[in-house]
Amino acid sequence: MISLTNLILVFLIGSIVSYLLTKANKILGSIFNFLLISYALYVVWNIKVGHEEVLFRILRDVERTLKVTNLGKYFAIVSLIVISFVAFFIIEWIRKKDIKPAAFNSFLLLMVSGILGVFFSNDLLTLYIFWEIAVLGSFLIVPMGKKESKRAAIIYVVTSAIGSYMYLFATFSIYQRYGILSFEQVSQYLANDSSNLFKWFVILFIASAGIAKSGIFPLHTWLRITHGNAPDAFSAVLSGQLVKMGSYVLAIALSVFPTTQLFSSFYHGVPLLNYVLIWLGNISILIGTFMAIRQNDMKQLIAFSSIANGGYILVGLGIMNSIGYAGGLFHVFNHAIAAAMIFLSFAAVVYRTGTTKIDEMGGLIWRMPWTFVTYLVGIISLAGIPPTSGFISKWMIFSSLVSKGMFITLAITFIGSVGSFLYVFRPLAGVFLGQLKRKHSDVKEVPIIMLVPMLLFVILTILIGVYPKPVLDSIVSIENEVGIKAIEHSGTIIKTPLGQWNTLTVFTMFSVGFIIAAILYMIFPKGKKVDLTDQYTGGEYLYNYDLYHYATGFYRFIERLYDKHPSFEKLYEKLVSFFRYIGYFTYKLVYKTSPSGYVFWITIVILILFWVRW
Amino acid sequence: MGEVKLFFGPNHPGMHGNFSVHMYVEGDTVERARPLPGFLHRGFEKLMERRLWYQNLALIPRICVPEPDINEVCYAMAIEKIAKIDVPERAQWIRMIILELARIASHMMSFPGIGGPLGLYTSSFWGVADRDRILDIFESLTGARIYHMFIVPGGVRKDLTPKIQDLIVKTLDYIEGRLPDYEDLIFKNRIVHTRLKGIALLDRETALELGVTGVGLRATGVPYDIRKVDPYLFYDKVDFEIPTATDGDAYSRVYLKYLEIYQSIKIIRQCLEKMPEGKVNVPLSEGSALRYKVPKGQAYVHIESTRGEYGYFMVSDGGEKPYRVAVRGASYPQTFIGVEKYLPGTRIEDVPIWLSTMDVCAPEVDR
Amino acid sequence: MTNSMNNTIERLKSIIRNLKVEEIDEREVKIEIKPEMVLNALSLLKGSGYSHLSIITAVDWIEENKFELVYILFSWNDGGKFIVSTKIDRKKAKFVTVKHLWPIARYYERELHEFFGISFEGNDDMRPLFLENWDDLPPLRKDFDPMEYSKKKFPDREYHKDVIHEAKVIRGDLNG
Amino acid sequence: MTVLRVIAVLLTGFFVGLTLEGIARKIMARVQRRYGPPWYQNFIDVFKALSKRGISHGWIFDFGILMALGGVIATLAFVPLGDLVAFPGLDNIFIIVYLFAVGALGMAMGMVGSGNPNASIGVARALTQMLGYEVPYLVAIAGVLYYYKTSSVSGLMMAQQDTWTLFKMPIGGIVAFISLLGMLGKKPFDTPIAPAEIASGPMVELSAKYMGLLMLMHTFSIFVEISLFVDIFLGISNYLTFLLKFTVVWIIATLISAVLPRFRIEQVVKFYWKVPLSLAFVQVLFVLLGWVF
Amino acid sequence: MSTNERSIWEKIADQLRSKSLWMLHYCTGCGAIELPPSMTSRFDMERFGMGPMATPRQADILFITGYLSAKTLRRVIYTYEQMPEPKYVIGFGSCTLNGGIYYDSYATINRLDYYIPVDLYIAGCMPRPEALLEAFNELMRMIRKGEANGWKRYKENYEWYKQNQLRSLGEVFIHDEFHE
Repeated sequence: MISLTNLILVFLIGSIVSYLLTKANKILGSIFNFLLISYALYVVWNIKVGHEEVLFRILRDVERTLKVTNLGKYFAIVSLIVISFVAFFIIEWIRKKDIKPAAFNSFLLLMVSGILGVFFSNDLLTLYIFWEIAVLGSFLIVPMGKKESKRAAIIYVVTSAIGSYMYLFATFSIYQRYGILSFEQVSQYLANDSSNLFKWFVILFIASAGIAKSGIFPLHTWLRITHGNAPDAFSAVLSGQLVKMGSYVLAIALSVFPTTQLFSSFYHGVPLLNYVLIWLGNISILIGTFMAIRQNDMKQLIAFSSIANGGYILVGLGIMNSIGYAGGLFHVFNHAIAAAMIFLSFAAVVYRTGTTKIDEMGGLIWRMPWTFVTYLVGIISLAGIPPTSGFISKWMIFSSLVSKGMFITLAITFIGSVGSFLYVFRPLAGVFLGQLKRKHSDVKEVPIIMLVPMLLFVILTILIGVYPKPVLDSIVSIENEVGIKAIEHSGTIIKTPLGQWNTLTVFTMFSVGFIIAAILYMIFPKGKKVDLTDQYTGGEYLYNYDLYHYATGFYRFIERLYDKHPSFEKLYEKLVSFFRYIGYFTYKLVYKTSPSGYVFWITIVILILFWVRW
Repeated sequence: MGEVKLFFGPNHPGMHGNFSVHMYVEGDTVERARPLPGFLHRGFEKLMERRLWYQNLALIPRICVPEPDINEVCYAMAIEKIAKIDVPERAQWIRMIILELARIASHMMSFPGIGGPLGLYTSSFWGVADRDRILDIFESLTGARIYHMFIVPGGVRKDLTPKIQDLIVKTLDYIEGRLPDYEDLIFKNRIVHTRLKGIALLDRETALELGVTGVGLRATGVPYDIRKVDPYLFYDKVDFEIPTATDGDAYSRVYLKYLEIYQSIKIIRQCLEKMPEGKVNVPLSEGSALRYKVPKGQAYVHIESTRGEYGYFMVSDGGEKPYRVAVRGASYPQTFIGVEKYLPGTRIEDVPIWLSTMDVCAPEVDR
Repeated sequence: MTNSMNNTIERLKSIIRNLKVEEIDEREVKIEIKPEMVLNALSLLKGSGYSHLSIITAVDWIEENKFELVYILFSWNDGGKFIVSTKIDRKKAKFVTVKHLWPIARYYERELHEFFGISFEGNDDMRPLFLENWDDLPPLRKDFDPMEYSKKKFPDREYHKDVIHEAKVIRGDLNG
Repeated sequence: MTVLRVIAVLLTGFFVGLTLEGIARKIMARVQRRYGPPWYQNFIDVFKALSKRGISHGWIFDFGILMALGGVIATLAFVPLGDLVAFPGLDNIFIIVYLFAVGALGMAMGMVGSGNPNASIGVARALTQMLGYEVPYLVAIAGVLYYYKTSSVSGLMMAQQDTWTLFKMPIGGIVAFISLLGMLGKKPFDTPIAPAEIASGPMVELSAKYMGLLMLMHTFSIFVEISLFVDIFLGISNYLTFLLKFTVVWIIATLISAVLPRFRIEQVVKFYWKVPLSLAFVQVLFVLLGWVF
Repeated sequence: MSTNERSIWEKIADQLRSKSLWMLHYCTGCGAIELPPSMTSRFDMERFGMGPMATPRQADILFITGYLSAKTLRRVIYTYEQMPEPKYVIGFGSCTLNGGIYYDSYATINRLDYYIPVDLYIAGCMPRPEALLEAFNELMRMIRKGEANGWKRYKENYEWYKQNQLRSLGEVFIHDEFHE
């Protein structure tokens, strides 16, 4: 078995190999990528928990660079499943991609090496270094989407930098105060620290990296812009995996430095700090849900949904009781899979139609049925409807919120949950159902290579929905590791203080119901199949059925209620233009092109030098 | 991009009658709208030129279904104007009673009928059932429920017997007693207020410019009623008021119809009181009425129908048949310019309310 | 004739020579004028209170070979009606539009075009409105025979058995 | 035994649901001063619709209907009818509420799959309305769950030994009832199917067999929704008293809907989030403070 | 005729169909004015299980209320073809029977069963609501006995009907500037 250090090195070198291979042949390079990532998945799957390695030492004796924890392994497996499936998808997808395929493949591997490091690093500094590698890789991929996506990449990296510098600041403060950096030691020192203010500062600043990455309010604006512009298949990685890196940091900030033990209870056993974070999650859920409802660009819509689901994860993790924490972790899995599925199906749609605007499409189910199935199962999971796995995590989060008596948060999560029906239905109705546009009448289903990973996701989602034991087992081990009471489950039955439910029974009953309905359907006379253009039109004739597809302003009536909403994006735009104005002003002042300006500044500098007698 | 074409009619449940509005909708707001009339076009004006003066009596009520008597009165009055026939006084009073009863019948259908677009079916059910009582009066008077063919040039066909007068009085008492129930059901309901107020606005200048008449005009605050401005029959001899409202929205139009029922009841009661005894018709000519010829001439007669100015322009060349009859449908302006210019901007929810309170009435537009 | 109508007619006479005025009753006056003066007369009438356009219609005087165009104006102030009439040539049935004075005139003129074949300068919207697929003379012209058209297009019920099934008939207009 | 119980629940749903719908039509008719159809009219309607030869717009149209009916049948099996509980211990309120969404999603998918914009508008409205009523409903219910510390519906029913929850938490009960009207699609909350506006909305393309299956689904949904309310708020009941309470709730809902017009769709959301949601928060505040009678 | 043979299931289904007739809410002519009275409180059609339906997809009866202009006939044919089988047509008023008072009109048709199969006519102008109910009862009896099978005739003689439609209407599916 290869060591983790070597694995990361293989990826770093592999990225160069991949670049050269892809230059030679696009498909060959992608296959290489897929194989390498699958190998990594194989390695990580079999790796033992507790395994430690030293990769390098920057500060002597304060870092124990790599260690396999249950938490890290769980996140790594989820991430690598998503990335390996997407890598398989890319084999075919990359054929149509004309902007820098070689660089794309090579940066993907670079990013994976960063990701591996992040999930297995055992101290704050190593985590930071790998974090930046991952960000670098993804940052370089984002501008390869649309032509105007350079700006998106900059917004992405700036937001990420805000988070990671705050994180770095906290790291150095810890090093200055305690002289150690590894997680266990830090949590011990923090537990003994008397200064509440310092603890608040450390955890909030560390969490802020996660907040920026997983798109929690107030650093959520990058998600829409980046997702809207990133390469289509990469959006699946971005939302399915990179955002989960943020959740990982949040999980570390909240559970590895156990907030419930560090702070006193504020409300039913939830510390104030967690409460503040939960409220950030709440606001994210509201923003994500309501903004997703009004999007017309399907990728931006799901980007906003990622914000809302990031909020869910934060709420679940923030409660820090056994059910809530498990719900948060389970939601990481669910959302990673569901978002990847949805973005892959979108990538397939864009692959064939070339647009992401919902109202420019319609009726694609008649041309791309399997893509539709992927999207359908994806949204059922995303909206948290049984029998898919998405419901399990939502149910856990609801249960823990009820038992904690956090009703406002509960109401907001309900809004997020019901709101998700609304926004996921919009692409369903606009893109896949309805009237087929004439210009798309000869669109075909995507090739089999792209379908395979999509359908594997479908199977995985339903399988885990019916039999959630594998995920629950690893959650139990994580909870044991971080010292939270583990949830009770027995394969298909999950127990909470509020009651239990059996995934298998629900699935069986659903099948029975479906069979009853199907029998009723069978025994009565068969329907006459008519064309999609044989429609009720109030008795009038219509020939251009492009006009008979309702997609623009799908929820106009509810959007109207918050047309004049405050927008953080606009606020940040204003800040940007303010800084730009300042910069322009300074530029005018400093780099004035006239000679007199230079003379003026030189005089000033000389005067200052004289004045300070330097 | 993104426009959806929705159809209101002809078999759309939100459409009254056989008429079609093609709407281009974006989101839930109508962006453009086009009226498509002609589904009920029968060529009345041509058919009337092909029939004898007296034969036409059977044809004309069928121009307007909800309130056929206005056609008969218009037609009779136009002939009387050209031929300068003096109609017995009693006949004129009876005509007024018939007209006002027809007005009540039409209003009883149209103002609770707002329940259709609103989903308040109880009110429409009640309204139609109460309207049936007035149809019963017509039935006992003329023998027909809908198309009476009762008013003929030179008077009316039959006298109003005391028994029927009694029936009218009783029915009016009943309807007057029922009206407060409607007020409770419709006009005191806050949901109705939120649905109707501020919807389908038409201001005074627009209404006057378009030539909108009737309730649509009076809801904008001007008391213009042909019964007052250009009195026909004996409307200058009875005492009644013209209810007006100032908002010009759907609610005020519906409410005005409700108030007009009270005025009609008042008029009928006065008519029954003031009606003198005497003949109810004069013979038009010696010999067969079918061979009757109207002297050469032209006339325009208009009366106030439930939807506004309803007029007949009649040309006679002295022959056996009318030379030309042109009908002015009361809802012509709303139906065309209104739908085209003022329907856009309305939301889909409010389109049926718009169409029903603006009194878009297909048969009289198509003819 | 009411006073205001008298005044209006005086003013009309000042701009239009040889005005033919015919009083139909005390609040209804018919004036006949030359086609070229119609627009002036109508705007003057509109300016003096007769602003409500009741109807625009036409009469087909086939023997004179003329179309008579009729504009009926009504005043809400005194209840007076003016029937403004003018005769145009039947062969070259063409007139000017009044849609700038009354918006609804657009549709009246469209209707006249459909039913009489009169076209109006300045009103381009002359597409068929009421009839679909019309393939004959404009129907309201006197030389069009609807009976013949109906016989040609819409077969009558022939009272011998040639149809596939004779449906059951219930007499509905008698009681019961 | 489980199989028998499930069958009993489904049959009850079928017979009682259709009968009560017929009775509701009768009551509606009486309010409108007419005689009304016989009580068994809905049975005839359903089977007539099923017997006709329908029109299908492709596989998603068929699949949507099946998913809708299947989902609702599955949901119904988990609902306790008084002491008749098909799956004891598994009748979790969240499962019922969310399993119910399968039916809704299936219906929405099938209807939009027909390709008619009227159906799309209707579905968009239905989902928006769901956003309106679900939130106050679930918050009110969450107060009950928090108070009784269980989320099993039969557990909630059995916990009402001293008095009904309706009397313990009257505000929550009222909120749940108002939300129930929205779930049932009774006026003033029948905006999604407004016939005069969008030609009966989602049902616009449904014919014959599909209509029949949808009517069955509708009946079962009504049964699920009212049963939840009866179980949670109206005290312990056995099978018969359960049906009695069920009938009373249904008749009250029908009477209310007979004299109200429908809201505009955003008025629905505004109304639900203004009045019932704030009332629900008042109720949970009372529960947190222990002010429960 | 062979169209009258029914299986036992069809017989049961016909019993049900006769008791639950949904009619399309389509006012083709002036006869529509007598529909509200017969639907509402006074005559109350719903006691026979009849009710108005919003779209042709759900309707069993197409109720032609009065005269049909050629323009409306196009829509009626389109609507009729959209209805699911079995479907029944009632012609209401003399105008559908033989043109009625509009026998010489250039815009209205003279005989409905020339274009679509009619199961039952109600003569008169205007037929009373009682006549309407009588007609519905008669139609129910015909359905029960399996006599109301106009929809089968339409399928069997489709060519004949189409030919008649084309003769009178020129084209059924009009494609002009209103209908893009």
